[in-house]
Amino acid sequence: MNAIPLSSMTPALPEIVLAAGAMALLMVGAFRERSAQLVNLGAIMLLVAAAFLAAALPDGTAFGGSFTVDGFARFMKVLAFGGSAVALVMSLDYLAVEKQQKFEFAILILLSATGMGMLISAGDLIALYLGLELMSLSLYVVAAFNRDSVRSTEAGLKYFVLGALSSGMLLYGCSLIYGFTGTVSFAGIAKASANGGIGLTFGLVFLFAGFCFKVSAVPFHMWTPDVYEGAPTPVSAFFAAAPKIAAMAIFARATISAFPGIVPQWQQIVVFVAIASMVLGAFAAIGQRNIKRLMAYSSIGHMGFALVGLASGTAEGVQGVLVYMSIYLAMTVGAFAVILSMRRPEGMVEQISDLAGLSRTNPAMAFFLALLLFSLAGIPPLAGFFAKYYVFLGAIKAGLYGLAVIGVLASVVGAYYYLLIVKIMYFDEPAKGFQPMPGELKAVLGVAGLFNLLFFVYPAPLIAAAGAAAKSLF
Amino acid sequence: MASWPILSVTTFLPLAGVLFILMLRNDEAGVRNARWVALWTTVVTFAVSLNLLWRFDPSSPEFQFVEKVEWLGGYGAYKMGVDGISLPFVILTTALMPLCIAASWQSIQTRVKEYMIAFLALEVLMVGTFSALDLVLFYLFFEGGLIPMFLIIGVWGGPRRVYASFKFFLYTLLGSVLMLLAIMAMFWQSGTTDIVTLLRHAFPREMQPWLWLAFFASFAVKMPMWPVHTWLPDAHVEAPTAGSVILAAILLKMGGYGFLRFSLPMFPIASADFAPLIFALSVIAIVYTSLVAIVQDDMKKLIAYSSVAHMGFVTMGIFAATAQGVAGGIFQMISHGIVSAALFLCVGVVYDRMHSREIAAYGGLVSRMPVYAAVFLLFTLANVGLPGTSGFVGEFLTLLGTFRVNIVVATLATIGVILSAGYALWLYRKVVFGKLEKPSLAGIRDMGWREGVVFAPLVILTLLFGFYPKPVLDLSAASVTALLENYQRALGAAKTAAMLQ
Amino acid sequence: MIIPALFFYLFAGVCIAAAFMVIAAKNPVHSVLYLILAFVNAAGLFVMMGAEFLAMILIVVYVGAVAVLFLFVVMMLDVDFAELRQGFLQYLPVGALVGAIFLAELLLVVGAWVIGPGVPQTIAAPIPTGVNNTEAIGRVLYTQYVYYFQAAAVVLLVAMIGAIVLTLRHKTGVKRQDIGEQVARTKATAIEIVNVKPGQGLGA
Amino acid sequence: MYQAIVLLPLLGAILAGAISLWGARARFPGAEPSDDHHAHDHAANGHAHHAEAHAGAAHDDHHAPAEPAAEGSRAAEIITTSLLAIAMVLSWIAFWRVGFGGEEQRIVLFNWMISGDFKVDWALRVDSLTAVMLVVVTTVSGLVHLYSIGYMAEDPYRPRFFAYLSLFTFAMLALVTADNLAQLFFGWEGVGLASYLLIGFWYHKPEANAAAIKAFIVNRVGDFGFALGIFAVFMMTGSIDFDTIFAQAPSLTGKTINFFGWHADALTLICLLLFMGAMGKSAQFLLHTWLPDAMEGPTPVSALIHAATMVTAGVFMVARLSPLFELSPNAAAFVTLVGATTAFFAATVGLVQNDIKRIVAYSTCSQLGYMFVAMGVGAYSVGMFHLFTHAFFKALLFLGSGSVIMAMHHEQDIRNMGGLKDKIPFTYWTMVIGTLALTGFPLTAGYFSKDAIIEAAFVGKNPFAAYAFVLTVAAAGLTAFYSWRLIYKTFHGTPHDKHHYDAARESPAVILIPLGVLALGSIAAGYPFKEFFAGHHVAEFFRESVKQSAAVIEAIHHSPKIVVWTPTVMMALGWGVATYFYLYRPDIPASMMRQHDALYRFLLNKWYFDEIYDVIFVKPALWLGRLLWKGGDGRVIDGFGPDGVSARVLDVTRNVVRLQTGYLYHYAFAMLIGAAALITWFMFAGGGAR
Amino acid sequence: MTIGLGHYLSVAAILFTLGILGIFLNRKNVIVILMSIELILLAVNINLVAFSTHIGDIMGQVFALLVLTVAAAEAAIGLAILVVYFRNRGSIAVEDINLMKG
Repeated sequence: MNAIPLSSMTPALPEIVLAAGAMALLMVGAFRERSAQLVNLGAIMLLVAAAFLAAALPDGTAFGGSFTVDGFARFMKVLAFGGSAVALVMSLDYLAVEKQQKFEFAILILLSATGMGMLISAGDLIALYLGLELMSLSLYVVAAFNRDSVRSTEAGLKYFVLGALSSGMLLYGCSLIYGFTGTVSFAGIAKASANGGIGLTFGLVFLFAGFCFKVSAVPFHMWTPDVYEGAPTPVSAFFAAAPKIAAMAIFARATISAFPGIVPQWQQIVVFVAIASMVLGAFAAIGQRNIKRLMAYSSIGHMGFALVGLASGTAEGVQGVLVYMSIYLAMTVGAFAVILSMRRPEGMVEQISDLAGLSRTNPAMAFFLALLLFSLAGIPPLAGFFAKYYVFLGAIKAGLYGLAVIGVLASVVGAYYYLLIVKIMYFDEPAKGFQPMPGELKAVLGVAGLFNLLFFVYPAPLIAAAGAAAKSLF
Repeated sequence: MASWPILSVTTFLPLAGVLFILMLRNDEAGVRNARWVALWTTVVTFAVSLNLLWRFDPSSPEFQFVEKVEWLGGYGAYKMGVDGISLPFVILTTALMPLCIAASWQSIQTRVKEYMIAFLALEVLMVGTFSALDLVLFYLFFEGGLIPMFLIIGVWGGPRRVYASFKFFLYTLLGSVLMLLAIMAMFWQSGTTDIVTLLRHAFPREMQPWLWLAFFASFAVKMPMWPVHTWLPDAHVEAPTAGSVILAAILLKMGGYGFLRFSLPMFPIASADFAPLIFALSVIAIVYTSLVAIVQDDMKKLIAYSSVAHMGFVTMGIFAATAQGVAGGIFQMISHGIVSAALFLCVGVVYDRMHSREIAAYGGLVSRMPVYAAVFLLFTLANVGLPGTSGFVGEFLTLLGTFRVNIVVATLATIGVILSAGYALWLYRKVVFGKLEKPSLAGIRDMGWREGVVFAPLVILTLLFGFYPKPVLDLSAASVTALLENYQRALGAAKTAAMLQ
Repeated sequence: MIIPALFFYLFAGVCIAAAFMVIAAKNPVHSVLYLILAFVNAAGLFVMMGAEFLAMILIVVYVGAVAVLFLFVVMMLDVDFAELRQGFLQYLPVGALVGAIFLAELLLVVGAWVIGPGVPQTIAAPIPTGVNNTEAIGRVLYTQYVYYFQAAAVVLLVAMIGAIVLTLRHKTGVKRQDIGEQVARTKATAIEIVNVKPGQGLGA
Repeated sequence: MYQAIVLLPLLGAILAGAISLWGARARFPGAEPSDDHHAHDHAANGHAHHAEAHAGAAHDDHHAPAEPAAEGSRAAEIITTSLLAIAMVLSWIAFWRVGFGGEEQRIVLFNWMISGDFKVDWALRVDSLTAVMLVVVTTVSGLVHLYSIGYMAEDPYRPRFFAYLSLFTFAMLALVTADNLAQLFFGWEGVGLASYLLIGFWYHKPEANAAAIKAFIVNRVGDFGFALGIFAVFMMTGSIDFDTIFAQAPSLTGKTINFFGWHADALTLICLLLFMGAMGKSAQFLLHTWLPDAMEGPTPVSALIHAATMVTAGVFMVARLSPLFELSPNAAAFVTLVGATTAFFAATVGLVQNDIKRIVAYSTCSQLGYMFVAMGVGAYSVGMFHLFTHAFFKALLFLGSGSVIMAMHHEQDIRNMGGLKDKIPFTYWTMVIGTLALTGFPLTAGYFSKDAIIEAAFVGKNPFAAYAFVLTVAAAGLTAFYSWRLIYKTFHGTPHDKHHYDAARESPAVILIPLGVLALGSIAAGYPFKEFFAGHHVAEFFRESVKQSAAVIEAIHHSPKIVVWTPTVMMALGWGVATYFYLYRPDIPASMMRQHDALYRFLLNKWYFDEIYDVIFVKPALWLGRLLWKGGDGRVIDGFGPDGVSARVLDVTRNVVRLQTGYLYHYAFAMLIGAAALITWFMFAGGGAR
Repeated sequence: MTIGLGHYLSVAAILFTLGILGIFLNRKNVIVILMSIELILLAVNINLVAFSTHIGDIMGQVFALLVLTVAAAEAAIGLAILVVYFRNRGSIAVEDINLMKG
C-alpha cells in the first residue's frame, strides 16, 4: 500500500477546485434561501479561477498517467472554463427574467466543467469515459432544466437517449480497443497499435462515434438542432461553447496520442465525418427559421471545419483545430449574446425574421452581430477567416486536397445563410424592436465582436500559443 | 526609402475617418458632417498617395516603400509595397474615392453615416489589395472588400438588391476560396507567402496548372470573364451610383491585377499552356457581351456588359505576354477605371433626377442638359475607344500585343471595336439625342457645380491619357519589362528541361 | 470440459433470449422482468469468467436497484400498454437488415480474435494470483486508480442533483413543518389578546 | 507654322465649343445642390411642375427655329472662320514651300505611346502629298465655314456647329499630317467622330441620328480592317512609322502571314486590310451605304466632309502607303476592282435618285471610285490630281445644292423644283460650272484629272485594268447624264411647287462668295497643276511622298487618241441624252421608268444594299444579342450557374431538413447507419489502407 | 468444445446489436429504449470482463465496475428526465417526441 502524496495531485488542481467549489456552493444553495444569485456569481468566479489555474499550471501528470497536463490541455481548459464562465454570465439575466433562478444550474455547470477538465486531461480510456459522463450527465439535466416546458424536457430526453446510445457505442469501442491492446492508457495503446488490425479499427470506429456525437459531427449530429432549439437559450449557448471544446480536445488528444500507428484509418473516418458535417451544416442551415436551430446547424458545420484540421493529423492541423475552436468560441458566444437579447415585452423570440431591420432599431447590436456572422462565414479580415485558414493550411499540407476543396465550397454555401441574416437585419424593413440589452450581454457581445474584428491586427499570441499547445501533443 | 510607413498610412488612413464618423451623432448635423469627414478623409488619402507617386522611382522594377512586420506566426507576414504594376491602381483607387463620396452627396439620404463608413472601409481594403506583398495579406484585403460592397449594394441598392448582392458575394467568394487553397499549397511548397520571394520561385511543372486554375477561378470571376460574368450586370444595376463606380473602376481591376501579379509571373508554364483558354474566353467575352449589350434596355446594364467586353481586352492582352499586351492591359484597366466610372456617374446624374435607369424613359436630354450631353458624349466615345481618349490606347495596345502572338484572336477581338460603337452610340442616341418629348423630362436640370467638380478630373484624365498616356505607361514600363523577362526565362528554362528529358 | 460449455450456452442463450424479449415484449413491465433475467444470466457468465465481484455487483446494483427503479417508473407512469408494438414492424425489414450486417461484421471480427502482439507488455495491472477477485479489484481501485473512484463519485453526485432538480416539486399551498419556526414561536407572536367589550362584538 | 495649321482649327473648335456650352448652360442652368435633402426633394418636384408650365409657355421645342440663337453665335462664327482663314493662308504658303520648294519636314511634337519595342510619336509629316491635302482641306473648310455663316443663320445652335466644323478640320489635318499609322488612325477616327456629330447635328431628327450612327458604324467596319492592318504592319516591321515601314517594305516581299489558316502574302494582306479602312472611309462598294444617308446632315457638312475632304481620306491613305501597295500587285488589283465597281455602281444609282443631295452624294461615291482606279493601276499622283480637282467642283455642287435648298426652304426633292435658273442665277451658273467640271467638259478641272484616270486605267498593267477602263468610261457617260438631269430638273422647266418657287430668292453674299471661289477653282484647278500631278513634273513635285510610277505616267501620254477622246465622247453622249430626256421629252424617262419597273426600283433602292445588310447583319446581331442575353446569360449561364446551383442547393436543403424528422429512432438509426457504414467500409474497402 | 474468448465476445456483440435494434425499432415507449441502453452497457461489460480475464489484466474489471456505476447514474438521470417529460406531455410514446424537427 503506497500512499499517494497530495502534492502529486496539483496538476488536477483546477478540477479539484471546481469540484470542491461546486460542493461548497451546493451547501450554500441548499441551506440558504434565494441564494441562486450568489451561487451563480460564485460559480463564475470559480470558473475564472479555474481557468487561470489551468493556464498557470506546469506540465505534469497525475494519478498514474490518467490525468495529463500539457500545453494542449492548458489551452483547451482555458477555453472550456472560459466558455463556461461566459455562458454562465450570459444566463444571469435570462434566469432572473424567466423565473428559472435555481442554484443547481450553476452547480451543474460547474460539475460539467469539471468533467470537461477531466476529459481534456484524460490520459486513458477510463478517465476519458468518466470525464465524458460527468460532463454529459450535467448537460442532459441542464437541457431539461426548464422542466415545465415540453420543449425543454423533450430536448433533454432526446439528448439523453442519444447521448446514452453514443456513450454505449463509445464504450463498446473502448472495450474492443482494450481487448486488442491490453491497456487503457493512450500511451500504451499507441505502443500496441503500431501495426493496426481490423479489431482495433472497429474499436476506433465506435470510439469515434462517441466523439462525433459529442462534437455533433455528421452522422451523429441529429440531436443538435432539436436540443439547441428546445433547451433554454443560455443552455444552448453553453452547449455551443464549452462541451464542444472539451469534446474536440479529447477527440484530438485521443486520436493523436493513442493512434499514431493507424493514421490512415482514422484519417479516413475523420475526413468522411468532416466532409459530411461541413456539407450538411451548410445545406441544412439554409432552411432554418429558428435562429437557435440555425446556430445548431452552424455549429455542426463548424465542427466539420475544425475536424478538417484534425484530419491532417499533423501539428499544423491540430494548431488549426485549436485556433479554430478559440475563434469559434468567440463567435458563438457573441452570437448567443444577441439571441439572448431577442426579448420583446411579451417574451423571448427566436425566429430569424424577428431580427428584421435590426440595423435601424439597434444599430450597435446589428453591427456586432453582422461582424460575427461574417466571421462565422469566414470572410476576411475577421477572425473566422483565420480559423478556416489554419485548419485548411493543415489539410493542404497533409495533401487532403479533396477535403479542402469540398470544405471551402461548403463554406461558400454556408456563407449564404449567414448573409441571409445580415440581409434580414440590414436590408429588410424594421420589425418591432427588442428590449434593451442587459449590460453583461452587451459586454460579451462587444468583446466577442471586437475580438473578431480586431483579431487580424495582432493574431500572433493566440497562434503562437496554439502552435505550442499543438506541439505538446506530438 | 520612406522614413515613415507611407504605404500603410495611405492604406489605413481612411480608418481615421471611420473613427471620426463613428463619433458623430446621428442627427442632421452629424449626417452632414459625416459627408464632409468622408470627403476630407478621402482627399487627404489621395494627397498622401500622390506623395507615393512623387517618390516612386519608375525606372526600377523593384518593389518600393516596402514595409514588413511579422504577423501570422510564420504563416504570413504583414508586408506592403508597390511596384509599377500596382501603383497605378493604388492611385486610381485613392483618386476615385473622393469623387464617389461627392457623387453620393445627395443621392444617398438614408443611413449616411453607415454608407460613408462602408466606403471608407472599402477604400482601405482596395488600396490594401493592391499594395499587399504577402499572399495571405492580399487575400485578406481581396476578400474583405466583399463585405462593404455587399452592404453597399444591399442596403442602398435598387429593387432587386438582395438578389444582386447575394449573387455578387457568393459568386466572388466561390471563386476566391479556391485561390485560398492554392495560396496554402504555395506556402507549403515554397515555404513562404512572401510575394517578392514567390515571384522568383519556380513552382513544379505539374503543380502549376492546378495553382493557376485556382487563381483563375478567383480572378476570372472578379474580372469578370465569360461565362462567369453574370453577377456583374445584376450588381451594377442594383448598386447605388458610387457603388457601381467602385465596382467597375476598381473591384474588377483586382482580377486583372491578380493575373498580372500572380498567374503570369508565378505560374509561367501554366499561363502559357492556358493562354488559349484565356484567349478563347476573352474573345467570347468581347463579342458575346457586346452583342448582349446592344439589346439592353437598362442603362447600367448596358454599361456593365460593356465592362465585361472591355475586360476581355485586358485578359487577352495580359496573356498575350508581350510588352504591348501587358502594358496595354494595365492601361486599359486604368482607362476603364476612369471611363466606366464616369459612365456610371453619368447614369447616376440622370438617375438622381428621374429615378429610372430605363433607356426608354429618356430621350432628348441634350436640349435640357447640354453640359451633361457633352460629358456623356466624351465618355461614350472613350468607351468606344476613339483615338484621343484613354480608351483607345489600352484597346489598341492590347490588340497590337495580341496580334503578334495570335492573329485569329486579335482579329476576332477587333470585331468588338465595331460592336462597341454600336451599343455605346445607340445608348447615347436614345438617351441624349432625339426630341425631348417626355413630359417628365421637361423640368430636368443640367449638372450642378458639384457634379461638375466630380466629372472635371475624369474628363481631364480621359483626354490627357488619350493624348499623352506616357505617364501611366512609363510608371509600369520597368516592372512590365522585368515581368516579361522573367516569364520568358521561365518558359525557356521549362523548354530546356523538357528537351533534356 | 463439457459442463462449462453447457453452462455457457445456457447462460448465454437465456441471456440473449431475454434481451430479445426486452425489446420485443408488448408490456413494458414484462420488458423489465426480462431485463432482470438477462442481467442474472449475464452475472452467471461473469462468474464463469472468474469475475465474481462484478457478478455480485450486477445482481445487487442492477437487479436490486436499477431494474427495480425501472419497474417503479413503469408502474408509476400511466402508459397505455395496448398500443405498444404498433408500428414495430414498419421499419423491421430495413432495421433488421442493417442490424444483421452490423452483427455479422462484429461477429466476424470478434470471432477471429487474436491477442495483439504487443499486449503482454502493455498490461498495466496484471491480475494478482492468490487473492480473490474482490480483493484484486479493491487493491487497485483504492490505490492506483482512486481517481476513477472519486470521479465516479462525482458522477453519482451529479445524478443525485440532476434527479432532484428535475423531479422535486415544492408544491405551493402545502404546509410543511418548519422546526426552527416552531421553536422560535413566542407568546408574543402566537397570541393576540383582543379586548372585547361586551355587547359590541368584533364587527366594529 | 505647320503646328499652327493643324492646331488653329482645334483652338477654334475648343473656343466655339466652350461658347456653345456656355450659351446652352445659360439657357438651362444646372441643378443647384443643397445639403438639405427634404427641401431639395420638394424643390425638385416643384421644379418639375414649374418648368413644365414654363416650357409650355416660352420654349416650344416643336418649332426649333423659334428658339433664339445661342449667345455668342457671332463670336463663334468669327473666331472659327478667321482661324480657318489663317490656316488656309498658311497652307497655301506651305503648299508653295513644300511642293515647289521641296522643304519636306518631319516635326516631332511629343511621345504618344511607348511600350516595349512599340513607340509612337505625335509628329507632323509635311511633304508634297500632305501639302496638297492641306490646301484642299483648309481651303474647302474655310469656304464652308464662311458659307455656313449664311447657311446656318437661322439655326439656334451655331456655336456648336462651328465647333464641330473646326473639330473636323483639325482631325482631317491631323490625318493628313500623320507621321505614322496610329496618328493616321487618330485623324481617321477623329474625322469619323466629327462626321458623326455633324450628321447628327439636328439631333431631334430621328433620321439624322440613325444616319450618324450608321456612318460611324460602317466606318468602324472599315476601321476594323485598318486596325488589323496596323497590327500586321507592326508585327512584320516592328514599327508603324511611315519611314521605317517604307524602308522595310521591300524586305517583306515573299513573307507570309498565317491568317485564319490562309498563308497570305504579308504585303498583300497588310494592304488589303488597310484598304478595307479606306473602303469604309471613302464609301466604296459594299461599305458605301452610309454616305447617301449622311446627307441628313446640314449641307455645308456634306460639302466639306462628304465630298471634298473626309471621304477622300481613303484615297489619301492609299497614296500615302503607295510604297506598300506598289509592292503588292494583288492588292493593287483589288483596289482597282473595287474602285471601278464603285464608280459604275454609284453612277447607276445616281441616275434615278430624286433628292438633290443624294444625287451629288452618289456622284461623290462614283468619283471616289475613279480615284481608287487610279491608285490601283499605280497612277497615284493622278488619283491625287482627281482628288484635288474633285474637292473644288464637288464642294461647289454641294454648296450650290445648299443654296438651292435654302432658296426652296429646305426642300430637297428635285421633282418639286424646276425653273429656278431665273430666280437664283448666281447659284445656277456656279452649279453649271460645277457640273461641267464634274462631267469632264474639256479644259475644266475635272477634264484633266478624270481623263487622266481613264487613260491610266487603259494603260494599267493589272488584271482589272481593262475592267476598270470599261466601267469608268461607262460611268463617265452616266455621270454626265445624272448631273445634267439634276441641273435640268432643278433649274429648267416649270416650277412644281409654286409656293416655294415664289418665295425663292438668291442667297446672301456670304454664301455666294464661296460658290464663286469654288467655281473659279473648278475651272482653274486643272490645267496649271496638270503637269505636276499627271505630267512630266510629277517626280519633282511629289518626290518621295508617293510612289512614282513613271511608266504609267509615261504610258498615259502615249495612249491612243481614241482613248483620250472616249470619255469626252461619253460625256457628250450622256449630256445629250439628258438634254433630250429632260429638256425636250420629259415623258420618255417617265415611260422608261414604267417599262423597266424592276430595274428602276433596283436602282432607286440602291441595289437593295441597305435591306440586305439589315437582313444579314443588323437583324441577326440584334437577334443574336437577345438570344445570348435571355438564352445564353439568362437560361444557360445563370440557369446552370448561379441560379441553377442555388435552386439545387435549396432542393438539397429541403431534403436534408426532411431527414431531421424529430423522431428519436430515426436519429438513432442514422447513428447506426453511420457506424455500420464505417465498419463496412473498413471491413471491405478501407481496411486495406494499411 | 472449449469456450473461448470468442464466445463471450459473440454474446456481447449480439446483446449490443439487440440493444441498438431496440432503440430504433421501438415505437411506443421510451422506457424500453432506456432498457436497450442498459443492454448495450451489459454487452460492453461482458466484453470488458472477458478481455480482462483472458489477458489477465484487472483493469478491464475495474472499467466494468465503473461502467456499472455510471450506468446506474445514467439510468437515474434518464428516468428523471422521462418523468418530467411525462408530466409535461402526458405520454412517453416515442412517436410523440417530435415537437422539434426540420
